[in-house]
Amino acid sequence: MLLNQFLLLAAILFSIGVYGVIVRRNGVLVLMSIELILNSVNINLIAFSTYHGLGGQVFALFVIAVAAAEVGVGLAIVLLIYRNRRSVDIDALDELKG
Amino acid sequence: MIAALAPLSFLAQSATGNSFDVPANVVFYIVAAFMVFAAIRVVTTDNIVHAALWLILVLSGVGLNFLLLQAEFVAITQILVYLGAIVVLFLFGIMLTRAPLGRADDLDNNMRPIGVAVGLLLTAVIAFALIRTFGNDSLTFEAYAGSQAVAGNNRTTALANEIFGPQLIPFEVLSVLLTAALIGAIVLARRD
Amino acid sequence: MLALLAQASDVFTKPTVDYHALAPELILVGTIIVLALVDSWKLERARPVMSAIAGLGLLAALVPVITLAVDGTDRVLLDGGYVVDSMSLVLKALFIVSAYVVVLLSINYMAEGDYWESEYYTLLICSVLGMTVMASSRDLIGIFIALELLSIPAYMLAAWRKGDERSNEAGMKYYLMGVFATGILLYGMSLAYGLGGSTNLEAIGLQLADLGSDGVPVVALALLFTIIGFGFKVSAVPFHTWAPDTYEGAPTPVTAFLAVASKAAGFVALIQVTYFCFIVRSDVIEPIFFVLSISSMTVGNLIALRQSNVIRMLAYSGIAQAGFMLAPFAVASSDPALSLQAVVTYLVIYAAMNLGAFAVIIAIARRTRSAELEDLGGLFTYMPGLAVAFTLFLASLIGIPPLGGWWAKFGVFASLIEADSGLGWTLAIVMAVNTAIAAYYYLAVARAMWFDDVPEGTDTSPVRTPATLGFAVVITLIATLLFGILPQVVNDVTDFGLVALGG
Amino acid sequence: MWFLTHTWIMPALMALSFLAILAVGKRLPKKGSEIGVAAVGICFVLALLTAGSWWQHTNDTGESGEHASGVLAVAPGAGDAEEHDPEAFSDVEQGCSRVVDEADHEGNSEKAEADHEGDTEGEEHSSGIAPGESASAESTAVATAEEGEGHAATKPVVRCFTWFDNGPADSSTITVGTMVDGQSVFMLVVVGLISLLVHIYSTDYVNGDRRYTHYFAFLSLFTASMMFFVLAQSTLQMIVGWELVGVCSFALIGHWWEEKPNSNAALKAFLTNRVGDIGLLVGMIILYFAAGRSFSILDINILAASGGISHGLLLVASVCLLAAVMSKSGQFILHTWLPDAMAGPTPVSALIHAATMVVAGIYLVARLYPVFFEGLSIAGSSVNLLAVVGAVTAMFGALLAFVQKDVKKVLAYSTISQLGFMVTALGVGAWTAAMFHLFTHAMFKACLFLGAGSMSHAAHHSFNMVDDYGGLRKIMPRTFWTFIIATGALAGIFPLSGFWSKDEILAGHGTFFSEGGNGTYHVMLAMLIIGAFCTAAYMTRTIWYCFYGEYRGVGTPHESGPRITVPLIILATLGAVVGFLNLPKSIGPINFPESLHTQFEQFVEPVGAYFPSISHAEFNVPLALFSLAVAGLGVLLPYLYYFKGGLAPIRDLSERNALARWGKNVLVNKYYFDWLYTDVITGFVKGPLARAANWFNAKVLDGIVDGVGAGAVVTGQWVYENIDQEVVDGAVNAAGTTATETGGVLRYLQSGRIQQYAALFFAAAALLAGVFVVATG
Repeated sequence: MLLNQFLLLAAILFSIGVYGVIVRRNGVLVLMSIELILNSVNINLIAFSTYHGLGGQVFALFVIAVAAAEVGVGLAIVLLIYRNRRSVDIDALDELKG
Repeated sequence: MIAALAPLSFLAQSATGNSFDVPANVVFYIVAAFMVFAAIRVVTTDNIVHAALWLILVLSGVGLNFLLLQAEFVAITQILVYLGAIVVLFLFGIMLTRAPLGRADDLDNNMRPIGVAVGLLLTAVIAFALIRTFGNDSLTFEAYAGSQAVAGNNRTTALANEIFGPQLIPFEVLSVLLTAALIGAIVLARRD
Repeated sequence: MLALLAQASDVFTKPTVDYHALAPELILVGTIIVLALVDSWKLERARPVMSAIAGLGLLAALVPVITLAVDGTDRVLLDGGYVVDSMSLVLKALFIVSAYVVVLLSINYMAEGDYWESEYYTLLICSVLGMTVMASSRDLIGIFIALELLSIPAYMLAAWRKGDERSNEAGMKYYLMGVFATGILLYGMSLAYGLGGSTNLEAIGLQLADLGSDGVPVVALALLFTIIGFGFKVSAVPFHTWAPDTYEGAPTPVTAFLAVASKAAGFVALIQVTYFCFIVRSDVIEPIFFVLSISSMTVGNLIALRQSNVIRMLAYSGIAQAGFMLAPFAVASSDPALSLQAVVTYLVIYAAMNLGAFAVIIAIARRTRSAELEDLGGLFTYMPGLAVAFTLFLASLIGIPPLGGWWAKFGVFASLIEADSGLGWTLAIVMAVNTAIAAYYYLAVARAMWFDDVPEGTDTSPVRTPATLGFAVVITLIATLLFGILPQVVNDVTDFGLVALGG
Repeated sequence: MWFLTHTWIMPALMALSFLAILAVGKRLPKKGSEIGVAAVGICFVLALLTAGSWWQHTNDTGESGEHASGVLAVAPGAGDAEEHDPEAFSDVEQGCSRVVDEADHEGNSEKAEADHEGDTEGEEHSSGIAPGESASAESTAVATAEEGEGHAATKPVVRCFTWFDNGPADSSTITVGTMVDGQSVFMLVVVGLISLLVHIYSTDYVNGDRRYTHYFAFLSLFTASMMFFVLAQSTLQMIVGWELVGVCSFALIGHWWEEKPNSNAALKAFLTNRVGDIGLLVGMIILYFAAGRSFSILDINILAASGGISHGLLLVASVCLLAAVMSKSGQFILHTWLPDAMAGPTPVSALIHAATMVVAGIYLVARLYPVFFEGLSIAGSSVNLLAVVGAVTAMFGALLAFVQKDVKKVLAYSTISQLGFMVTALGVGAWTAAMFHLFTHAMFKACLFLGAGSMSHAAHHSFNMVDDYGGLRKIMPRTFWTFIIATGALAGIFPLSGFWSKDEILAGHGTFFSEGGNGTYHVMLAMLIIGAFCTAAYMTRTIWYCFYGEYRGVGTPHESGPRITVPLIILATLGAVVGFLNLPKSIGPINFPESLHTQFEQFVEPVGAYFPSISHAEFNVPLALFSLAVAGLGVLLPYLYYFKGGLAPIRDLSERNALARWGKNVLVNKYYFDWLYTDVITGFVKGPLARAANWFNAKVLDGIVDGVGAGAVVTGQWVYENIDQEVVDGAVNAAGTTATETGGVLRYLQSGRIQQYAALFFAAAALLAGVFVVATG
């Protein structure tokens, strides 16, 4: 197996995630797209760790844990907004600008 | 499920030494194709619940990749944390925000062209850089050979040694992080 | 099975932990635990003492920082992943003192606004803990975790006024942009790990130095993405977009915290990766910092000219100031010690004067209920003390001697000119022009306070500023004056020489 | 000697006075003004004593000016560091200048061997090293002994303490202290004197003002800042003093801030100065590094003069500093704030224009003269930036003064123009002339401003001389006569002080008229002569509007009280006589006695390693006569136009003066053109051509009729309307507008929509990545 096949897969996932966060209006869907980005990073880390030892795997574990925390916080904020606005359309959040 | 995955890991391990990795490659390309397709569906589907389901496929595919890369512990964690916790969180989020469970045509904003352009540009730049730099480097798993010797053929133990050795402080800090996230999320999400 | 585990565990060498070196962090953790326990034990009755506990905890954490500084030896923990040296101690002290001032700013704001008080302080201290860890981390994983620990509570604090949609929006924007930045940062870090073969900064640096400069464009990618990830944190243009919106919407003490401590933490992260690792590829990072610095100072200043809200103005001016602070990074390689000193000096002085400005705004807003420029008219006539203090902070932000901001700018100019490179001179010129532009909008505020009429309907009876808020204004004012009149003070502590860089 | 080493008392005293007035001023019977007057009075006395002490000091060093000046005028080697004699810096305290310390160190070891026999010298040396004030007695002996060797360097007295160590890495210490030499002593006297008179004057002038106390507090601080700036030992102190002066002027110009234009003027003054301040900061930092990480003025000057700093660096530094000078001293194109700054109380204007704020720029150039002298290659060239800026300012400022209705604005433009003279003088190498002009200008310009204040006091606080003044000659005789004398001095009428100083500047150009300058600056000379002509002319016009004709204002004017007129009389007297302080050695066949000539030069001009070796132009009789004639013409033409134009028939003038005859002919022609256009060429050309003729009449012919001087009015008007108000102000405003407009456009980036932010974020990341990947790939 080549290193690059994993790295390229990760790059594609990363870009798809970026597309998702740009175009998705629903807050929950944006969070899902973020998961794509974070997972692509993990693929990178694990692929590199086959060269460099377990540091990458440890890093990936930390990233997974942090991702869980971030999603939790993100959903809490989305819920907060839903409660006040009855909508999770983040595109409509433009009261603060200029 | 994990038991079902074990042969895959074995398959990957047999590929060590770079001599015969065609089966692993076949698996990889099939999984990769699925993952890319599923990921695209996550960001394009017009049904929010389907998006979550497609996401499960992507995340499982990532786990399979980890197995191919002989990172069993991370793979298991991936499955447990993502499928067991995060996707469930997403589903809860979908329910609690009363998202439309069927098709909805207002999930995207009007920035699709920009999104496509940025995505393609990023892919192109990163791919160019990766191909220029790593070319046809093949995976050797050399690093794992060493850790196997140290930890008595038990990479999980080696991983633990790594975490509780050099990464001790980040690990402890992570626990504070999770606590803080918990406290804050409760305050924000609860009604008052 | 257990036997197997026991057998396996004998190869595990327990890391030696220097508890003195970790004492500031441990005290902060203890404070968090005490806050949580007192909150769950006393419930509502605990609210009045929460701020006191948080403040005392921070001051207590300052004690070991001082004893470590007096001790003076560099302590290296965890195979070089965690270093307690003079630089990290200065930065820890900076974070802790800034957070203490933020606590002072928060007391009345939180108590009068009926917010979740004890959790507020808990999260604040968590964030500070992340910053102090950041100051010592010399490892990608440590830096990443520290960054997350300082960011995630901050996302939530920005949305802390739960019933206010603007605050919600501020939190959402901050959170989303922060997570995007985390994504980019992690991607860059994963590539850096792949190239460097380790998560330890020094090891990566050595490896990067060995790699040739030809045919490895991933190096550029890794460095760029990592820097962008932190560029978000310091609100460098074009990764700044969250800052004005979040600053405006978030509770003002939180804004002060974000504008000062959180930004400083971003700079500390940049310092760590730049001076201990990426500096070996100065050919790549210097142009990156050059672009970020020039765009930040120019765009920040130009937009600030058009602001009518003082907090938004401070947000954009903060972006411009970040551009000034980024400038020495663009000449990092020519004299690392000098440019590092310039950055840290600027951070310290900036913290004093910017926190002071926010303290004054909070104090003023207690009367005017707004941070719009037009509502500040004639402030001098009914709040002369605050008007004078605000004027001094603004003058310091402009960089008028003998106030602190002048010395900060001087250090940056000195490092740019001393470098004597094309990038350095260009930055010096652009910065000079920007400093002149900046004076305009800062003075517009001063003019409103001194020369404009009091707006109709403003209550101009004398105001009593709460003691804690007054205390915050006084200590930041003293610091601002002190750093300007006796730069020796800040100069001595920020002069790490080459020792720190020796790694 | 005590006075020379304790000059810090003066700024400290004034700062103390500032604090005292703020603290207790309102509770005192005179509302705090007594503290200010007392403090500044003491300072003035101290300044005089310091001056006396310095006089003693220089005479001790050089005893005899005869050799000294002889050497100075020609000695090219006087400025070479290699030849410099360490004795010259024996009054420099250890640690205040690294270069001197090092030279001392070397000199010491050499001396130990060479000068065994010379006991006095050895002693002197040790006293130089030990920071003490005991040196005077011995140094006299030594200095006289060294006289024979032909070096009589100025011995600056420098005292300092260490402010802080700038880190162990480079072991450079930053010091704060006082550097006293002729230049700073003379400036101290000027500041003390003008400030004292302004204080006294103000007790009457702003009497009853609601911020009376505040006003005096800031006067004190202003004086303190300027003294601090003047005495600065390091460039760092200069920056601080410079900024403090700016802040004080901001406060004082905006004194009556309730009126919008006043606060705007204050802000404009401040902002324009900010532009220059940046130049100052950058320039000083460059010099700091160029001088091997030293802020010491002495270090910078010695190294710059001896070639220790590369020409390129000096050039960059001097251009940066020039930006600062241009904004502070109101040089063209950064002069626009200065006329607006007239919004402040008149005594403040006098202080700003005569002794503080605006001359700070001149003082800066003079203080760091080696930097400019070497950086801009002043010697031996015929054009440099400093001279160009100065000459353009001198000419344009004078033209602009023509068209002002407000007497203070006339004086403001006049100051701009006169500062242009000083800058030009510095630019052509006539250092002493510039300082001398600064000195004389301080006297007569302060007198003029205070006189204008006196008139406005009488005329119901109006400064509009065209509409509200007139006929004040009879009513206010003291004001009138002092104003006339000061005007004469400003116009350069023999033998008033302005004549001597202006003439020295003109001679310093080293053109075909005169010899011995530092270069040949023909063009600048021509521009300055035009400027001198205009100066005489606009002042005559001012006199006419103010003092002659009928009173046009409201109410009954009256002469001002003694607290206003006494300062006027003092200043007018000084303005008349101070020119004799620097008489040339000879005027044609007349040789002045040694005790009279070039006293100012010997007293003020530094000689030695920290100053470039400049040469002095001789007094040139044809040039003096010519400039006198120009000034006379400048007085005469407006005199004919304003004073006689209405009274006497025009043909009378034409017989006396050729130019007036030409003017008269033109006047006739005007009539002729009228007749031609209206009567002869009638018909189809009537409409447009008549209009054109009318326009021609109004705009051009009147101008021609008014003669050259009035033509300048049109030019001035045009420059004022089109260049000053449109181009320069327009450019300033346009720059501001562009900046805010750009800000406005950029603001649209901040749409408030997160996903646009995200798109920007990732697009920027991708683009940057693309650029860097391609660049490094």
